Amino acid sequence: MLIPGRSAKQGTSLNKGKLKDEYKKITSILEVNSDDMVRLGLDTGDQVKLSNEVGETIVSVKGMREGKLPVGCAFIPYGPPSSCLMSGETCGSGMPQSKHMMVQIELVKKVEKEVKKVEPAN
Amino acid sequence: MSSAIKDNSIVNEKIIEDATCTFCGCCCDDITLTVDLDKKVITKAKDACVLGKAWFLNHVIEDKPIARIDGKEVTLDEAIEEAAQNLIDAKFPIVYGLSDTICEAQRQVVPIVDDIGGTIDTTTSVCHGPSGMAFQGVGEPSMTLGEVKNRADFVMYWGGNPAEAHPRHFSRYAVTPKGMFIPNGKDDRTVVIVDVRQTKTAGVADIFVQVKPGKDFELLWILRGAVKGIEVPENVEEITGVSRELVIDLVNKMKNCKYGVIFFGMGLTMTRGRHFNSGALMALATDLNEFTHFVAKPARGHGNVTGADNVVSWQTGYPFGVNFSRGYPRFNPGEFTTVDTLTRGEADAAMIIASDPVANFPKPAIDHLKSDKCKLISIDTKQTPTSEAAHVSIQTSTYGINTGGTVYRMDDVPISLRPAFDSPFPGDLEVLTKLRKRVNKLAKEKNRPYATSKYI
Amino acid sequence: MKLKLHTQPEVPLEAESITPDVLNKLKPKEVEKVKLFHGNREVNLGDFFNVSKSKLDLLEVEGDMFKIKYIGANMSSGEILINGNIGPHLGSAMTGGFIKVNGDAGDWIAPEMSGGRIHITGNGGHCIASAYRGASTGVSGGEIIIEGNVKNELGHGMSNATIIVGGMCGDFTGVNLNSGTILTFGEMGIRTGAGMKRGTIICMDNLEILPTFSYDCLYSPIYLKLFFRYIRDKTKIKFDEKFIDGKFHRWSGDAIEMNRGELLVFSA
Amino acid sequence: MNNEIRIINGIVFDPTNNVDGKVCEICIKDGKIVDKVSSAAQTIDAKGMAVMPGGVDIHCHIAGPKVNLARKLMPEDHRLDPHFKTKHTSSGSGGIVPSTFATGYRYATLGYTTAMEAAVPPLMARHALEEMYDTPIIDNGFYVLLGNNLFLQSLIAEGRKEEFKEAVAWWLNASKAYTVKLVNPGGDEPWKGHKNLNVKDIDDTSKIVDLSPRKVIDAFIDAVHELGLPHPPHIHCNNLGHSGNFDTTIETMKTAGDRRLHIAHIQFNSYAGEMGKSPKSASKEITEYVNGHKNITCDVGQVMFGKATFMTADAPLTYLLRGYKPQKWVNADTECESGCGILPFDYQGMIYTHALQWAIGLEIFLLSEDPWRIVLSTDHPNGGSFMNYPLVIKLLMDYEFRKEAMKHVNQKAMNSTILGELKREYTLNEICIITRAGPAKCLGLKDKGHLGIGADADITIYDILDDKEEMFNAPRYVMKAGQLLISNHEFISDYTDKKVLRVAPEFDKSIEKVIKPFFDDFYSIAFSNYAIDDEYLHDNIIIEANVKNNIYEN
Repeated sequence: MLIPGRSAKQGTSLNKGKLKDEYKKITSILEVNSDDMVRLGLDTGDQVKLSNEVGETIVSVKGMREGKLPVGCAFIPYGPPSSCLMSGETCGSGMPQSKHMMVQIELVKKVEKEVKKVEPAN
Repeated sequence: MSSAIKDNSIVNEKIIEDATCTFCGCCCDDITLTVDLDKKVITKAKDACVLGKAWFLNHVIEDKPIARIDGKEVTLDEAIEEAAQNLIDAKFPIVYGLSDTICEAQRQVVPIVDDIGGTIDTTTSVCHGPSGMAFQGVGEPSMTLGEVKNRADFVMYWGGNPAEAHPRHFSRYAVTPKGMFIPNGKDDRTVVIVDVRQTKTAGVADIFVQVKPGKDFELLWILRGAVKGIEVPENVEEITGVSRELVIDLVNKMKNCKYGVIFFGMGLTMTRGRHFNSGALMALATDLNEFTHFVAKPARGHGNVTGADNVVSWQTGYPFGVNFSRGYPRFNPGEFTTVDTLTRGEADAAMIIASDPVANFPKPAIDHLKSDKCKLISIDTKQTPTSEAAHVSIQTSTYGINTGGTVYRMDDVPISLRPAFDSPFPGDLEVLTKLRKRVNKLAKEKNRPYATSKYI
Repeated sequence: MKLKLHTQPEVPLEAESITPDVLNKLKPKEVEKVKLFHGNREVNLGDFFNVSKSKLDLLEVEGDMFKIKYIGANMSSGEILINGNIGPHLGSAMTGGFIKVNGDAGDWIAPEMSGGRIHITGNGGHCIASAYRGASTGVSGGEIIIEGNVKNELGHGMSNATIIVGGMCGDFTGVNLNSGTILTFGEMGIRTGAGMKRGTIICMDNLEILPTFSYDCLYSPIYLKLFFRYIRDKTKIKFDEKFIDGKFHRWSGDAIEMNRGELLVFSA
Repeated sequence: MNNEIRIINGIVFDPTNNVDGKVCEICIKDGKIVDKVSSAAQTIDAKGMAVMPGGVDIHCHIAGPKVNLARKLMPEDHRLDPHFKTKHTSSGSGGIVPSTFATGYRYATLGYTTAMEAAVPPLMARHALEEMYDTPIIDNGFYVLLGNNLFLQSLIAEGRKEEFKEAVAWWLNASKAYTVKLVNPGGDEPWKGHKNLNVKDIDDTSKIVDLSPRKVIDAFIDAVHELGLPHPPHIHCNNLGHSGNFDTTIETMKTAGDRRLHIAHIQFNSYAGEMGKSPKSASKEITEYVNGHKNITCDVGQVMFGKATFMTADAPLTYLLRGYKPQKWVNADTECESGCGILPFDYQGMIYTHALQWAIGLEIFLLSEDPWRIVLSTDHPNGGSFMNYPLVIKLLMDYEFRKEAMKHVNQKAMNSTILGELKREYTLNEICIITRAGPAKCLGLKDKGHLGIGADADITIYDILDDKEEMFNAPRYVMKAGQLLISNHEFISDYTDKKVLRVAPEFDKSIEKVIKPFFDDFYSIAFSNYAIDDEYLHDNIIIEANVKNNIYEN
């Protein structure tokens, strides 16, 4: 289950410009529960493919400490990658289901070298 | 900042006190800006949060054309003429966005849409639109943020992450400040966070309630039941992930506080259940008034989305997703909201004002926006994927930094802006007023739209 | 009379005039001149439909009409037969008569209906027989049969009507139900009957019941036997004969409201 | 463009200038009434028609935050009553709380050209002003809610009389208001701070109130008197809507002594009986006091059957009423200043209380001896929409119709009133007073409500018909500031240059130093961002404060 949301970093980079690299980078980092990371055999920095019936996108993952995210949930800041997965169905409300989207995670590329680990947010 | 620059700019430096930051719905109006008038940049934004600093300090006057048609530079008047013609020719045009501009500009837009017989929708529809619908169903006990600061001894956040989305919400309004009847600030308040994720916000909590994803409604329903004296079910933990003791404790705390408040976020409106989730929360707050004073409020996002809601409401009677194709306003979310009309491929022209659906919308909607079936007009302060894809693109100056006007805080309090420096780009108000006049003239010439004496 | 769609509308076409109350009085030539709304433009019915005489004594409409709204609005009597898919607001505020759809239907079927019957052989959309936003009552009478699946908010705020669904339902079926009966054969989404005051929701499949409903008993209501026979005679919904004599779990709720509603869940 | 108009042959009603149904000519130039115009003037032949000044609504709720919340709350109501676009006017939604455009146009189609919004918290004054700009045709002003302002109350409690007066003046300027509005003074604090309680009495001295309502009322009457505002404090009394509240109302009026006071929607304050039980009519007691005291003016707040919406700063009242029929309800607390409750409502003739309220309103109209001090209102939308005004007029002008109407409502209620015995019928001249001349005079608007030389050319021309409801429902011509807007019942142009009416009493700047610390501590917006700049206002008229004018002269 994917939960897109706002983050302070997404907000600040948005001010710098949506066409700039920083925004693109921040909106394509997927936060995954550490248990799930182990289960899926993922390391922080790996490239994964998210897909559902609407579309697919490639993002990089970041492990989150235990308890921060429930098992089976992943978080991503709002942005173009998250909207690739959003369906246009609004159930008569005008609001697409932009949180709690069921997606599949597939590994596409292992992290190549030691990437600078970003401290998990407190 | 180096001292050399400082010395240089003594003459041309301007200090603006009590400026308002329009980035998020908090609309903090206590920011002190230091402006370098030569370079046309803000060098300091005292008291602003991380988002606010980014908002003010990154603002530069970019060197780009004011108006473009299909990427080619044109004059503003040419662009307005083209936009007016596109809109008046369209059979089912839609105007969307409006949250990042001043009310004075927003007020010009409804008459435009009235004249072109189109649909007007604001970013509310993909933000707290479901809360608006829930409000229409159950009402809402609410308050201004100062009441929270002065009185609230029970503060709950549900499905929102203010620590990252509204960074000063805690310190300025709801948690730490000392108020009239809250002399010791945070010590006098019970802070409860309900979320599926342990976000930054959770760190502030006295009680953190981690609800199972997608079970907010069930938890709210159980709380409502408990408030009304119905036994909390034994299997509540199995259903919601929250222990029975905690639920009972929460209900007691809620019933016995003096002034309780719940802020809620997208965690409710964007998930399965949508308007019923926020409706359940508003109903819970309403029920609690049987025992004590209790209020609830959505934590609204973008700068002036609340203003857009208000303006569209007072001019049409409905908050968002209003259609004028029959010569009078009609409201039906799901039918006239932007995501739906675009996804179904209905709109044949779209004017996007201060918003970026090409980056945020579901894919089918984006595809329609970019297709040649839909004439795309963009009025925005920044270059965005939407402005780049637009047939007519007009760049405007930024509200709160270059232009003044009125914005509404998330609690419907109107605040006047104090602009820092002027910009070579025209304001939204100027552009939209011109467009309104032009469209009105065309509509009168073409006798459109047909007002009908029948209604459905 | 028979209307056949010859041109697909580019934008939503609002056709509240396509109802026996308006068209039956007119000659085919006049029917072609009846006004419809194509987006914000007034158009003639003939711009989109061929009008011809029908063998049957009813109003026949044919074509893929998912963009056409409000057919049969305010209908008081007569019959419409729709061959093809149909768009939103079918039978809005109808007070009598019969609409049959051989195909799928869109959202908002029969809002504010107070009488008459609608029969859809395919699937339905969201908010069928549902109150418009802000209103506490929607449908106040009549009968709606959908043989296929429907989506969310079936019968929101309904008072006094019967809805039969052959397939599955979305979430919030019978939410804020005032009175009336909803019967579904397929699986239901979550939160069925939330906030219901009175009325009956009958389900033949698994049902996730909200914690504010309380269990009463297992029994076999006699009226259901009649109801199932009625469904067998009137529709093509195929269902297991065992339902007819089956036993049902009765739950009452919603305790948050008046607790006078009932959920009947098939047991065996 | 020729801006001269001459109205000939019309039967003119101009009570202010003692013209009662006389055929005479009215000349208009540059938006004002003049003694003569050139021969090029456009001529309107009003033969057989009644020519009256444009209507003035002294108490309605048409702009501001609570009105807008109510609009958002009721899409189902707007849906049933759309307001169509015409070539000259914008579209909107009607219903019990119409959208701004529809409000302006609908007032105009009743012949009203001025309407005062009755309650706006100062923090939200900008919102009210913005809505007023978007309300076409009618001139507006608003009354600012100060009665539950915690800072002002603290000044009263500490006996700082001079500073209190200055602070009131500052607030009136800061919010650009027309006068002070007191709503259930003292009632907010128990509601917000004491788990939804309310004050019980004008002299309530229980622990939940620091200051008795009477002291608050007295202080405001005094301050407004001293400032010499054109209109006295507008008061919504304590215990509004409760049985047996007429005592409180009379005590409130007594508090004023011989200083001026306006009692808003007095019908809701004229109930006898025991609190908590069924009400009885106290119209006699109330009108007796009003008749005998020339310093008191009031508007009726007539209840009309059908849809209504409670919207009031008296939050505990709406919550109480919600108890009778649980449905959607809005509460909106404004920090340090005000509360607010909104509740859709339905008045039904067959319900005892509703029928009684309807009868009490009519009794007050019929028992009151001085039409100049009683104003027609429904407290729109609390007692019903302003669209009911023509029907109220018919009820007042037609005894037989009234008697017939009484047959169709709750008989127990009718039997407990004296309405059936009141045979008085209002004349056209009296109607002209209670809808135009009177309210304009109560408000101290010298240029409105009459047709004398120099007055604003806001004029309505009605066909004189036997059915007075029909007559007042559809004026043949409506003119605003000398511009013909409605001709032969149709809009022929739009008018957007409407004005905001306000006062600007002088005050000592140093009062800001006294107020600011309170702001810094307890408000959530900066002091410097609170007061509305003069530049923010578009067209506005300052009605001069004048101490001499302060005593009501008949």
